[in-house]
Amino acid sequence: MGKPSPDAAELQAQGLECIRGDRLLFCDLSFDLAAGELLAVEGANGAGKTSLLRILAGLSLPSEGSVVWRGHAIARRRAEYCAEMIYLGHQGGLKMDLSPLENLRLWLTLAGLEANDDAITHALATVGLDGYQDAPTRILSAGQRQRTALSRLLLSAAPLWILDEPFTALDTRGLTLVRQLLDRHADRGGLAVLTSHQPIEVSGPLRSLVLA
Amino acid sequence: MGKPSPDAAELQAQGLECIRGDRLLFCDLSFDLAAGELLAVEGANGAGKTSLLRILAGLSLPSEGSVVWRGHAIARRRAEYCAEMIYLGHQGGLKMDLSPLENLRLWLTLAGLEANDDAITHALATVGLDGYQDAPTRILSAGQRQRTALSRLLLSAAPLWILDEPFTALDTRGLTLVRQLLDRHADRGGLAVLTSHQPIEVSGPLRSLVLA
Amino acid sequence: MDSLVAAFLALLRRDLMLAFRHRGELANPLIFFLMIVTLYPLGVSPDVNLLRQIAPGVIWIAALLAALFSLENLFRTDFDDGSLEQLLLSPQPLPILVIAKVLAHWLVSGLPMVLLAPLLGLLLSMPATAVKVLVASLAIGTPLLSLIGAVGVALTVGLRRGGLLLTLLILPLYIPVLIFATSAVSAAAAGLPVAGQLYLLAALLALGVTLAPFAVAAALRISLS
Amino acid sequence: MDSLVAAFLALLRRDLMLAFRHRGELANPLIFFLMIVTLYPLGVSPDVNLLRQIAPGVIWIAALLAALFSLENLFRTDFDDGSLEQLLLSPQPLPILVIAKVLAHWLVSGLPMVLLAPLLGLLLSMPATAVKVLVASLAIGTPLLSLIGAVGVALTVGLRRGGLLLTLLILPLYIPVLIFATSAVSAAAAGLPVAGQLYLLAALLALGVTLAPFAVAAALRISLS
Amino acid sequence: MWTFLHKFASPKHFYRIAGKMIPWLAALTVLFMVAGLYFGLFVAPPDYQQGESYRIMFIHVPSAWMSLFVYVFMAVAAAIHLIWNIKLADVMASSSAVLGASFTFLALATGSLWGKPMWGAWWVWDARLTSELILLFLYLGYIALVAAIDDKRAAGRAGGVLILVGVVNIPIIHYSVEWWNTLHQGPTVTKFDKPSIHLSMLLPLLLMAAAFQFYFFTLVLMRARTEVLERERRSAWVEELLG
Ligand code: HEM
Ligand SMILES: Nc1ncnc2c1ncn2[C@@H]1O[C@H](COP(=O)(O)OP(=O)(O)OP(=O)(O)O)[C@@H](O)[C@H]1O
Ligand SMILES: Nc1ncnc2c1ncn2[C@@H]1O[C@H](COP(=O)(O)OP(=O)(O)OP(=O)(O)O)[C@@H](O)[C@H]1O
Ligand SMILES: [Mg+2]
Ligand SMILES: [Mg+2]
Repeated sequence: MGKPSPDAAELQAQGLECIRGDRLLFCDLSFDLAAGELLAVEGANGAGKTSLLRILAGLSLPSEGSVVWRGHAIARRRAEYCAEMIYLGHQGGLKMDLSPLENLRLWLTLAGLEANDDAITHALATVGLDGYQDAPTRILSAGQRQRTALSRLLLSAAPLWILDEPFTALDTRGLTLVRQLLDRHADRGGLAVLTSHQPIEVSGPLRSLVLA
Repeated sequence: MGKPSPDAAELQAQGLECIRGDRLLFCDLSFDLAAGELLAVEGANGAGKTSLLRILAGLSLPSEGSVVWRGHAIARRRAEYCAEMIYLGHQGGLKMDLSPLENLRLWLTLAGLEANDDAITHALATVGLDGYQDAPTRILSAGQRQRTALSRLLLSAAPLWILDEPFTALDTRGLTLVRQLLDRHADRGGLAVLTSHQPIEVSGPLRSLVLA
Repeated sequence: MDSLVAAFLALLRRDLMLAFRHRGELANPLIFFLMIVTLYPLGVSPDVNLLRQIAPGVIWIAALLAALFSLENLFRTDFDDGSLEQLLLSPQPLPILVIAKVLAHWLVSGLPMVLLAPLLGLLLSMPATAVKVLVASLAIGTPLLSLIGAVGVALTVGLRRGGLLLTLLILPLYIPVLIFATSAVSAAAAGLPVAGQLYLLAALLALGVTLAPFAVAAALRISLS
Repeated sequence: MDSLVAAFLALLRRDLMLAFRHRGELANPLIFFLMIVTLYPLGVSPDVNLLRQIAPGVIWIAALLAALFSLENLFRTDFDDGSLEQLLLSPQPLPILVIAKVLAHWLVSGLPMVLLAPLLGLLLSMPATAVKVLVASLAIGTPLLSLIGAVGVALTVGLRRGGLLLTLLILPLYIPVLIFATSAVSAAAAGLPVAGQLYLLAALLALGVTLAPFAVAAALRISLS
Repeated sequence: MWTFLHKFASPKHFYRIAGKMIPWLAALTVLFMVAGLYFGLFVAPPDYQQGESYRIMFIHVPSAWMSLFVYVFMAVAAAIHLIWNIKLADVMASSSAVLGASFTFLALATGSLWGKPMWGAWWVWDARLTSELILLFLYLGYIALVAAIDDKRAAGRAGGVLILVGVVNIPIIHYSVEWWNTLHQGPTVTKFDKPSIHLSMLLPLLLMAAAFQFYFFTLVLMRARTEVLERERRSAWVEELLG
C-alpha cells in the first residue's frame, strides 16, 4: 500500500476491522486513495472483499475504525458522501417489472440528479441495450441486467465508484466497455475501488490491496 | 459443428427453435454430442445461451424440435434423463438457512443417490470449503456459494453436465479446480454443455457452438 | 422404491428443519392463533354469549388465514433460490415430492391449530361437545387447506408479488371447506348430528389427496418453463 | 429542496406504477377485503342482528389483516432485488423517502378500504350513523396501520421467512388502533359521542407520522448492515 | 459522576462492579421477601369482602407492576444504546426481556387465579387483562426478533427500535382501567393523595414490591454478566479472566 499522504487523499480507510460471526476478516486496515487512483481489492473467495466494499459505501459499520471522505468521517456526512459516490453491489438494484429506462429515471432522481430521458436512452445505447429501454427488465439476460446497472456510471458525475465484481456476466465487448469507462474516470480525476476475479486491464496505474 | 454421427451420439439437439416474446433467439439448431465431448455454448450477452441450456435440461420446452438422450426424446423419459444429468443454473438452488452439508444431503437423496456424510464432507473440502460444512449457507460469500453448488459435480456419477456460467464469482484457484473437474469428466467419457464468458481452458478437445 | 421413500422423508425433514431452525419459530403458529383470536374480544365485544356464538367461525377463519399466510413459504422461497428447479429435475415422481412438501406445510401450520383448538374453544367459552367436533373438523379440514393452497401457489409462483392474486385464487376454493366445517360445529353446539358434514369433508379430503398433487406438479412445470 | 420533492414524487410514482403494472393488482386489496368480510356470514351466522353487532369489529379486523398481508411487499421485494440498498445510498433524507413508500402502500391497500367501507357496512346492516364513524375511523386508522407495519417490516426485512415473526411484532402494536376505532363505531351505533376516540386516533396518527419514518429509517439501516 | 458512569459502562468494570453488587442485592431480596411474606400472610387481617383469597395480591400486584417497570427500563436502556451507542445498555435491555416476560406471565397467572373466586371465571376479556396479554406479546416479539438475527450488534439495535415503538402501549395498559369501565380493580395504591387501602395491607404490599425490584436487579446483573463475557470473549481481559 502507498504511504499516507493525507493532503491529497480523498478517501481514507482508517484502521478498519471487520468481524463476521466469529471470524475476523481483516483488522487495522488502512489506505488512502487520491484523485485519479483506482484500487483493486483482491483476495480469494471469502476473503472479505464484499464486506470491505459495503463498509466503504457506508452500508455496514466496521467494528473498529472509520472511513473518511475529504476529511470527514462518512457516518457524519452521509448525504454529502452519498451524493458523490456510486455503489454497485452483487445485486443490480433493478426492479424486474420496470423497464431499464424507468429504473434509471428513478435512480437518477433519487441521486438528486435530473432525469433526462434522452440522456438515459443514450447511455443505454452505449452499453449495448439499444431497443431494450422499454422492455421489462425481467426478460433481460444476466449480462444485459448487469449492463443496465453499469449504465449508471455513464449518467452520474460522482467522483467515487465502488464496484463489486462489475465484470460478472459480461461478454468480451462488455468487458472492454467497462475498462474504457474506468480509464476515462481515472483520467478525469475520479476514484474507484473495485473487486474482480478477472484481470482488470486499465491503461492508467492500478493500485491493489490484497486481503488474506 | 461436427457431422451428425447418430450411432455414437448420446445427446442430440434436433432442430431446436426458441422464441422469447417477439424475438427469435435461434432456430433449426441441431448438434450431436458423443461421450467424452465438451461443448461450449458461446455468444454475446442476450444471445440465448441460458435459454438453450434450460431447454436441454428439460426445464423449458422449445417452440420447435426436440432434445434426444440416448435415442429417446427427453420429454418421454424424464425420470431416466434426470437421473443421468446435472444442471447448474444461474442460481445455485441452495437453501440459505441450511448448511452446505444439509443442502447436499438433500440434493443427493432427491437425485436418488445415497447421502454419505463423509463423502459430502470430503467433496466440500475438495472445493475449498473445509470448515464451512456446518455453517448456514447465508453467511457464505458469493464464491463460496458457487463452490458449494459445484461440489455436486464431485458427488454424482451423472454422465451429462449442463452448466450455466460455472466460473462466476470463482477466484483463480476455483477456476483451476473446475477446469480439472471438466478434464476428468471428459476423460471418463462424460458429456458437458457449458457457457462461460471467460476462456475455458481444458486439456482435451472443446467443441463450440456460437449463438449469434 | 427405497430411494423414493428416502427422497420423500428427506424432503419432509428438510422443510420441517427449515421451519424450526430459528429457535423461536416453533412457538410462532401458536402465538399467531392466540393473537388472531384475541382480536375478536377486543374488536367485537367481550360478551361471553356473543363470543360463544361466533367462536367456531372465528377459529376456522383464523385457521384459514394462517394457512393462507404461510402458503407463500411453500414454494416461493424454493423458487427464489432455485431449489424448486432442482426439485423438478429430480428423477423421483414429482407428485410424491409435492405431497412431502404439503405434509410439511400442514405439520407446521395446520397441526398446531388442531392441537390448540381446545384451548381456544375454552377461551371463547364454547361448550365441550362443540369443541370435540371443532377439533375433528380441523383435523380433516386443515390438510385440505394445505392441498388446495399448494395448487394456488404452484400456479402463481413464477409471478412477482403473487400474494394477493393467490388469495383471489384460493379463497373461493376454501369457502366450501369453511361452510361444511363451521356448520358441523354449530350443529354440534345445537345438539344436532354432525356425521353428514364430517363425511363430506372427509370425501373432499380424499379427493384432494389423490388429485391435488398431480395438479400441483403440472402447475409447477408450467410456472418454471 | 426541489430535488427532494422530485425524489419523493418519483418514488411514490414508481411504487404506484409497480402496483398497477399487473392489470389485476389494482382490484386485489379490495377483493381481498370483500372476501374476508363475506367469510363471516358464511362462517359465523347469517343472522342480521348478530352481524350488525359484530360488523364494526369484523370490518376492522379485516382491514388489519389486509394491511398485514400486503405489508410484505413494502420493503421485501426492494430488499431482494437490491433496490433497497440503493435507496439507503440516496443523498436524500431517508425518513422522507420512507414516507413516500408508506404513502404508496396506503394508497393501494388502505384507501380502497375507506372507500369500500360504506358498502360493507350496508352489507352487514350497520346503521347509517355508525357507517359514517366507521369511514372516519378507517380514514384515520389505516394510515396508522401502514406506518406501524412499515416499522415491523423494516425490522424483519433482512430475515428469511419473516411472515409469522412480522405478525408477532406488529399485531400488538395494531391492537390499540383496533380498540379505539371499534369502540368509536360501537359508541356511534349506541348513539354515544365519539369525538374522544377519534381524537385519540388522530393523536396517534400524528405521533405515527412524525416518529415512525425515523424508526423505519433506523430499522432499515440496521437490517441492511 | 460522569466519569464513574463511563467507567461503569466499560464491560470490564461492569463485570467487576456487578460481581460485587450481586450478593448485596440478593441479600436485600431475601430480607424484603421474608418480611413481606410475614406481614402479608400472618399480620395483615383478612379482607371483609374477599376473606383470605385477596392475599394473592401480594404476588399479583408487584409482578404486574414489575411487568410494566421492566418494559420501561428496557426502553430507557434501548434509547441510551441507540443514541449514545453504549453497548452495555443493550446488554441490560436484552438481559431484561426474559425476566419481563416472566413477570408478565406471573401477573397473568396470579390474576386469573384470583379472578376465579372474584369474578367466577379464569379469564374475562377485560381491557386491563387483554392489554397485559398484549404486553406479553410485546416481550415475546422482542425475544423472537433478537433470536432471529444472527449478528448480535444488529439484533440489539433492531430490538431497541422495537422496544421504543412499543412504549406507546404502556400508558394504554396503565390507564385502560380508567378509560373503559371494566371489572378490574381501579388504581388503589397509586392514588397517593388518598390511598384507599388499609395500612396493614399496604405495608406488606410495598415490602413485596421492593423485594421484586431487588430480585429483578439481582437477576439482571447476573444475566448481564454472562452476556458481557459472551460478547467480549475475544477481548484480552476475558481471555485473561478465563485463563
Ligand atoms: C388475569 C387477570 C389479571 C391481570 C392480567 C391483571 C393485571 C394487572 C396489572 C397489569 C396491574 C398493574 C396496573 C398498573 O399499575 O398500572 C394490576 C394491578 C392490580 N390488580 Fe390485577 N390483574 C388481573 C386480575 C386481578 C384480580 C382478579 C384482582 C382482584 C380483584 C386484581 C387486583 C389488582 C389490584 C388491586 C391492583 C393494584 C392496582 C393499583 O393500585 O394500581 N387483579 N393488575
Ligand atoms: N455471519 C457470519 N458469520 C461467520 N462468517 C461470516 C458471516 N458472514 C460472512 N461471513 C464470512 O465472511 C467472509 C467474507 O465474505 P465476503 O462476501 O466479504 O467475501 P468476498 O471476499 O466478497 O468473497 P467472494 O470473492 O466469494 O465474493 C466469508 O468467508 C463468509 O463465510
Ligand atoms: N419474454 C421475453 N420477451 C422478449 N425477449 C425475451 C424474453 N425473455 C428473454 N428474452 C430475451 O432473450 C434473450 C436471451 O436471454 P438468455 O438469458 O438466454 O441470454 P444469454 O445468452 O444467457 O445471455 P447472458 O450472457 O447475458 O447470460 C435476451 O436478449 C432476452 O432479452
Ligand atoms: Mg464478494
Ligand atoms: Mg445467461
